[in-house]
Parts: sequence; structure tokens; C-alpha cells
Amino acid sequence: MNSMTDRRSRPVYMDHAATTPVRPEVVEEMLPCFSERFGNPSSIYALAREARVTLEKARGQVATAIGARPEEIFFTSGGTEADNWAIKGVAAANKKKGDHIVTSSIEHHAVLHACRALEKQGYRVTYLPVDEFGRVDPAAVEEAITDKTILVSVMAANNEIGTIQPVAAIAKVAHDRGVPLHTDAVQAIGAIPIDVDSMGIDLLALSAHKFGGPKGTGALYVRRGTRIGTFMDGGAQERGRRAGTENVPGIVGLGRAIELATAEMPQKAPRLAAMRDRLIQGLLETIPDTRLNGHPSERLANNVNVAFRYVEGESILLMLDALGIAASTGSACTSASLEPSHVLTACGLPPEHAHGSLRLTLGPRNTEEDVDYVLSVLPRVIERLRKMSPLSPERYA
Amino acid sequence: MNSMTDRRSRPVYMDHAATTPVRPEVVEEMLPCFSERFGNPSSIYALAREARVTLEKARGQVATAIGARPEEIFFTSGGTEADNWAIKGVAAANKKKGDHIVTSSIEHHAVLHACRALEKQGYRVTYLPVDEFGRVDPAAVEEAITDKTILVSVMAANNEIGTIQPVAAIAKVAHDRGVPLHTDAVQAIGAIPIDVDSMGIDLLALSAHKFGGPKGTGALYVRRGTRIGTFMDGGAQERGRRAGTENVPGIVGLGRAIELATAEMPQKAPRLAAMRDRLIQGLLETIPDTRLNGHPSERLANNVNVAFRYVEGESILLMLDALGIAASTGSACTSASLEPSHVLTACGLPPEHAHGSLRLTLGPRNTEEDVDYVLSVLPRVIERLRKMSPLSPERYA
Amino acid sequence: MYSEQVMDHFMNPRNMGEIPDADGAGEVGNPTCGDIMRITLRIEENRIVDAKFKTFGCAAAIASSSMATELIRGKTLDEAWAVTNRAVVEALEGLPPQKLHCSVLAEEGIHKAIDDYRARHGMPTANGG
Amino acid sequence: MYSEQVMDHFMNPRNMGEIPDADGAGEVGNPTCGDIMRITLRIEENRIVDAKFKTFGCAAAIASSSMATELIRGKTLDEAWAVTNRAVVEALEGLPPQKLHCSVLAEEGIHKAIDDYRARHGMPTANGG
Ligand SMILES: Cc1ncc(COP(=O)(O)O)c(C=O)c1O
Ligand SMILES: Cc1ncc(COP(=O)(O)O)c(C=O)c1O
Repeated sequence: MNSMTDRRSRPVYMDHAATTPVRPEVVEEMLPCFSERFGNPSSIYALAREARVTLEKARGQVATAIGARPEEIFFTSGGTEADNWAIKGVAAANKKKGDHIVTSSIEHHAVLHACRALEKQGYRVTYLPVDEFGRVDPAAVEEAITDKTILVSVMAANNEIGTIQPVAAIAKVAHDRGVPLHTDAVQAIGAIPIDVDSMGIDLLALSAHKFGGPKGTGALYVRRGTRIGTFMDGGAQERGRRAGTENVPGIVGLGRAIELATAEMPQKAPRLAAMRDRLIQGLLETIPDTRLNGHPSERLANNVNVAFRYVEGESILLMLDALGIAASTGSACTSASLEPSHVLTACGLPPEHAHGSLRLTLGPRNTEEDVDYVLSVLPRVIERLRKMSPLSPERYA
Repeated sequence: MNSMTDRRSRPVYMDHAATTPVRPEVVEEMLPCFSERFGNPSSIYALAREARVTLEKARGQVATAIGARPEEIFFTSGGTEADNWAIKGVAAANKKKGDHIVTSSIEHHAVLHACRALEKQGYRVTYLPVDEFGRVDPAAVEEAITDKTILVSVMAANNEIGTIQPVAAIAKVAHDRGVPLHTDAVQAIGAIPIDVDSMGIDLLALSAHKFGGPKGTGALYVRRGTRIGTFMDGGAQERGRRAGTENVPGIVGLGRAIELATAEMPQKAPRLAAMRDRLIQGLLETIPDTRLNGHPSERLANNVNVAFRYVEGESILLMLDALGIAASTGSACTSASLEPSHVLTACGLPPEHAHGSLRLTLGPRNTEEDVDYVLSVLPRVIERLRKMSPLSPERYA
Repeated sequence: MYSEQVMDHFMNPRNMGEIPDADGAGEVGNPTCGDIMRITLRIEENRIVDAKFKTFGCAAAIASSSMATELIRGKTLDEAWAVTNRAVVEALEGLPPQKLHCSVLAEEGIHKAIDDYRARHGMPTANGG
Repeated sequence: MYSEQVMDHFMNPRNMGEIPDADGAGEVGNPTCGDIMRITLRIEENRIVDAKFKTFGCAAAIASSSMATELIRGKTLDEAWAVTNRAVVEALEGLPPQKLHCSVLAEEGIHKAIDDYRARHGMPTANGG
């Protein structure tokens, strides 16, 4: 089938929720930190003081982006570490107060598996259900909180279906019961406005590679006064709260990337949303037995997630790849697994529909032609796979 | 005092134990991973498969460098994470077997503070003393091991005084009692030959930025069959044992750097050792009341650590800095602290001598002229500071 | 991730479709796990003269079905029965560990289709039916 | 890390040395902590006409001693007594938090040297001696 192997000259990358290319401006700012301004920020000579200055500049950039104070920002090796630290650190520091955590069933595995690790140590965790669009109900959070609850952790926006959570409302019910709120904002930074004060966020995880920064760098925001233990023990870096020689180039890249991403958000988001809506509408119109996963309006501007019945996601991905389109079935981390997405299942999708789901996540480099190309190619791919499939509308009729 | 503020045109960097510049060959190999081959290795399309291939190449490079199998190498965010994971991970996985860890009193804080964190959870830790040269006695390890011992952790070479430990002998006594051995080899990689099999190492921590690789990347070697829990929970990266999107550029840099460092070691080490010996001899000869810290022969080829009586380390550093020389008093991490180095204290140095210690650590870019310059400048610095000091030989006579 | 053979059989599957009025048919797997294979056979004089598949599943599942049908075409029923999942994997130049179950599914599908034919003709079947 | 004032007073310390046959002398700190300051004073008609220091310690300790001796020169004993560590820090344009104790040490050193003078002359001292 030759029409299925024609690659376009320029590949279409539509998996920005998995990772993004580092922006050239960001690489440029990182470069001198490798071999010239390479000092260890903990040392005291001039070379090292330069490194410290760039580090603190980046801390300020991150703080500004989320409305925090610089001394509330702690650099980590990425979103996963930030989530692990937030959850395990709060748990360890509040042992005397309680042993119960409230989270949702659609969190990223960085949160879910950190919670499972705590359960093995005897902590109790409530995994709240979501509605068909993937939203957590603040009233359900309120009900779940007990005298023993030490943390509520609900993500700002979901990585698979792009659903935006009512974080401010959830923070409010948590605070009414004296419980701090952690939010995994890895997908939200640069995509929706985040202000830790007005939203009532006490801890927030972010990751540079999701918004044009480098992989392996992230941050945890910790509101002043929040009780949290250390996760990485060792040297006195990050005011004694996160040990390990700082990844100076990565942190410099994070700072620049978050500054650019938040500054450009007002212009970028509507453009992405328009492309997103054209994609969603086009796919629903041209491909029968297709439904939209996630929320129709409370959704990230760059997220398209659709379920095609009777076909399986990985084979869609590989055919798209042969056609030069990079996409995903869910979170990249689980591409190797056989289980249907826990997020789609939590939204009530039957496993066989979940298996046939495709995620396209747009980025600033995507063009209208990219959208046209996907809309022209994807119906053929689905048709071809449906022809191979023993499942069919008749069979389910 | 003008002679104290003349900087040389080329600064002399002699703090390679704190960190090293990333080698140009390494940066070159990292560069395409930022914006071109930027795929998330967990995805399945071509761009991501490329990333996975480079990742696995790096894993092979690291494995080869220490005589391990690729599937025994797990990438981390640096030496601190590798040490934390080794110690906390083995502790968590062996709760039923025991609750006792044997380590030394001169470990890096990444090991010591991880142990302290476990003590707070109820584990027991033996911190073995060292002799005046900073060596751990394998017989003392043997004596310390009990039926409840689950791990022995002794560093391969010390970061402050450069003392090389008898790791193979220590591994033997640990194995005789069925206890696995972890070694912090952060300072040893590229400096002394390391072979996990012939040395009997079960877990090993390394960090790229100590041998010409980037900050924020390291690895933990875990011998097949070693019981260890996860430290970072989340996605299925690193075969489900270390979650978090892989720092592909960093890992690629680590792979190339370790390959270069181990290949060049036979040529480089003797050259560094010759410069080291000239420095040590020159300083001991020209500056009275000076002693060598660490072992006279079992020492890293690049490490000079001397105690100057009657003066304080930080003021030496700052004067050297004004003269264009970057050096350290001990581990960079503790430069901000007021306590004398725990390593020097463990070697039996009285605190006031420990306070007056200076570490110079050489690297491949250092030249004989650098050595000449330090030898010409340092005696003046010490003399000047001693003139300011109320302490003196007479006072202690 | 996948060998060239897998990619070739996935992108250009052999024997895709369904034989009308097949002499033997077998369906294995279930949609919950994301894998269903339907094998249909045309059998003449105890020999498989045509084999087709329809598969809902990943690339490995599609390639395994394609390769399995190729391997059994022209074989006697006993010969076809002896085509193991290992033979399918080898012919595909390997499968990733987490995808080996796809080749098992292909073997099971063939067995089920052959058993279906045997049952229809009153011959003894694997599950004694 | 350090202000320009600190670096200036560290690299070019004022009043470094020891006044022979000083009218008042005080030593504070201890080598275990890595800080010793020795202040010597020449006092005429209840006024500090000369002040010198010798310090074993970090740059902040040296700069604090240098600045403290500058601040008390020419002052009466009561005026000099009133020079607080805060005044030293301000004159130095700040010290890092973990180095503030150096300025405290300087204040203590001055008090001790003044008390030494007072004790020698039968005047009441801070610790009632
Ligand atoms: C919502 C969410 N949380 C956490 C993570 C983990 O971040 P990282 O890959 O930087 O560890 C990701 C992405 O992988 C994510 O999408
Ligand atoms: C011996 C030793 N162990 C561990 C570390 C920590 O490594 P990293 O800074 O990469 O976290 C260092 C250096 O800082 C070290 O010298």
C-alpha cells in the first residue's frame, strides 16, 4: 500500500504532551554553562559565583511565572521527582498529624505510583473518581477529607485528555479543612494561567521539557511554611532541602523556557485552540464511530484525544509514523504496556474503546498545513485498519 | 596590597573534584538531542526510537567503563540520587531481612545524610572510623556486620582527601556474610580502574560532571539479582525501576564522557600524579607548619589537600580567587558551613587545623605553568594571612 | 522496536480478509485486552489451500496473523497444527518481549480454526470435542 | 557572596596588627569554630586613639574586625561600647546570614578590650568585674 508509506518532507510532530524540542533561544542560553561558565554554584570563587547568579536568575524566572517568591522554588530533575518529593515529603513530615492522602484516579503515574509506594508503608490513599469528561468534583474532595488527611493532590490539567481541573475550588475545600494542596502542573505551565496565590496552591510540580526547555529539569514550588521533608539527602544545595550538584545548564534552560512560554501564552493559546478544534471537528465529521475523549471546553488548547472504535491505538500510531506523523495513544510512559489507559478507563470508556484512542498534541511549530495533512491521512489509516479488524458496527449492533 | 589582586590572563582552575567543564566532544554529541533528535524515548515513532537508540548506546558505554552489563545500568539525576537510591532502595527492599547498615565516617553527605534519614525511620547505622590517612579497615567492616546487616557502603575514593579505599577487600568480607556492597565511585570514575566483577561491587554510584560530562546526570549500577526498591516512582522508564522522562542529552553526554575518561586514564593519570607530587612537595617545602591530609600513596592522582596552621581556609580561597586560582576547602557542598570538614576531623585532625585546609584538584587542562603559578603565589597568601592571625607557633609552643 | 519483517507484514499484510463460507474458522483474544484474531481456512483433502485473517490489535498482532497464515498455507492440518508461536516469531525475525503473546494468539487462532473444521467433520479435536 | 566593602576590608584590611603594651586587649572566639579575634586598644583620656586587630577566620571575620576597629577609632569608650554588630554589618554593606556571627564576634571583641582597660583602671565592667 504505497500511499501509506509516502513520508512528507517535513515530519509532523503532534506529540507535544510527551515532550517538546528545546527552543533555540533556550539552547543558546544553556550553551555557555557547559564548558565556560561551568563552576559549581556551591563553591566560592568567581567562576562559581557566576553560576550561582545564573541559578538565582532562573529561580526568579520560575517564581515570576507562577506568582511565587524565589525562595519557594526548588529545582528538581523533572516532574516525576517534583511529584515524588511533594507526596513522599509531605507524608514523611506529617506522620504525627495523619496518614491519609486524597488524590484522583486520573493523575499521572508519578503521583499515582508515589501514592502506591506510601500505601505499602501503611499510608491510606483515596483515589477519587472523575466524571465522563475527566473532572474531579470539589465536593467529592471535601467528602473524602478526614481528620487524618495530610495532603490533597489533584493535577492542574491531564496529560492524556487535556481536561483542566477546578484547582482553585479544590484548594478551597482542602484549606477549609486545614489540608495543603499539591498540584501536578506539568502539562499546565505555559498552557493555562497559573497563580499559586489566587489559586491557593501549596505545592506545584513542573517540568521544563514540556514547554520548550530541556529534559531532566523541573521544579517543586513549596509555599512558605508548608511542612515537607527532604527527598534527596546530601549536600546543602537548595538551602539544604534538595541535595545534589545543581544542573546549571538545565536550570538556566528551564528559567528561560518558562519565561518565554508564559509570555507567549496569550498569543499562542488561541491559535492552538483553533487548530485543535479544526482537528477535532474534522475527525468527528469524516470518521464514523469516533468520539472525543475529555472535556469539550475545559481542555488544554493543544490537546486532541479521540477514540476510534474497532481499531487499536498502537497500529494507528505506527501507520501514522510511516506517514511522518508523530502521535501518541496516551501518556508516552505507558506506550509499552498492554493495559488500556487508566485515565480513559476512569472516564468510563470501555477498554476496547480506550484501546482505540489517539492523542494529538499541538505545539507552536505546527501549522495549518499540518492539520490539513493529518485530516487527509487519518481517515485512510482508520479505514484501512478497520478493514483488517474482525470488529464492526454490525457485530455490535 | 596590589600583588594580591593581579589576576593572570588565564585563570587556573584547580577544583576538578567539585566539578569539571564539559568536554567539547561531549557537548557536540549532546547538541542534536536538544532540538532535533528530541523525541521522548518512551514513544514509538521514528523520532522517539532514535532517542532510545542513543540512550541504549550510552548505557553500553557506561556498562563497558565499569565492566558491567548494560541492563545493570540505571540513569539518575547525578551522584546524589544514585547514592540515595542505593541506600534507601536496599533498605526498603530488605526490611524483613534486617535494619542495619555499615558505612564509614568519611562518606560524602549524599551517603551520610541518606543514612541519617534512615536512622530517623528506625534503621541502625554504623559509621566506621578511619585511620589518620582516611582508610577504612576491612577487618573493622567484618566486625561491624551483624545478622541484621543489609548493606555495606564504602566509597571508592574520597572527594576531599583523595584517599582510595580497599573496596575489593571490603566487598569480600561483606560477601562472606552475605551482605551486598555499595560504593560511591563518583570521584573514582576516570581516575582509577573500576571493575565491578573483579572488585565485587554490587551497587555503584557515578556522576557525569566529575569527569567531563554534564551536571545533573549520573547512574546507579545494580548487580543483577540485588534486591532494591524503587526511589523515583512513576512511568515505566528504566525498565520500571527509575521513573521520569530520561534526560537524553545528559545521558548521551555521560556515555561519551565516561568512554573518553576511561580510555584516556592510563595516559592522564601519571601526568596528573606528577603535577600533584610537585605541588605537594613544593608546598610542604616552602610553607612551614604545613601537613599533607590524606594518604601519601593510596590517593587520587589529581588530589592535593594540605593543612596550613594558624590560618582559615575560606580566606585562603578568596585570596587565591583574587589571584585567579579556583580551589576548595573540602567538598564544595559544605563551603557555606561553619563546621570543620567531617572527613578531616575523622582523620584525627584537630578542628583548627581542619579549618586551615586547602584542596587543589587537578584536571587535564592544567599545565606545569599552573603548578608553577600556584607554587609561587600560595606561600605569599599564607604568609599574609598568618601575619593577620593571632595564632602562631610561639603561642602553641 | 520492531524488526523489518514485522513492519513489512504490518504495513503490507498477507492474506488479510475473511474467506466466505470457510471450512474452518477460529477467533481468539478479547477486545478488553486489545487483541482479537479471526482466522478462516479453506481446506481441501486435509490440506490448507487458503488461510485469511482479520485482526484487531497492535502491529505485532497484525504481523503475527499475517505471518502465521503465510506459514500454514499449503500445509496439511497436522503440519499446520505443528506451527508453533516460536516459528512465527522466528519468521518475523523476533518480537519485543512484551509482544510475544501476539504470536501465541496466532498459534491459538490456527488451532481453533483447525479444531472447528475437525469438529464439523466429526474428527477428534484438541479439547476432546 | 560578599559585598564590595567586605572584599575591600578583607583584601586591604585597616588597622591590622597588635599594639605593643596596649591599654586594653580582648580576644574572643576559639580555634575550634574557626574564628579568633584579638583587639588591642590605645586609650587616652577615655578615648580610643588607636585600635588594631588580629584575626584567624574567614573573609567576613577579617573584614568585620577591620571595619569594627575603623568605627571605634577616635570614639570615647562609651561611644565605642555602643557600636553594635549591626553597625558593623551596615558599614560593610551587609553580610551573608551564615556570616553574621562574625560581626557579633567583633562587637564582643571590642567590649572585651574595653572591659580589660576598665578592669585595669578599677572602673566597673560589663560583667561586674
Ligand atoms: C502530568 C504529568 N506529570 C508528571 C510528568 C512527569 O514529568 P517528567 O517526565 O519530567 O518526570 C508528566 C510527563 O511525563 C506529566 O505529563
Ligand atoms: C564522593 C561524592 N559522592 C557524591 C557526590 C554527589 O554527586 P552529585 O553532585 O552529582 O549529586 C559527590 C560530588 O558532589 C562526590 O564527590
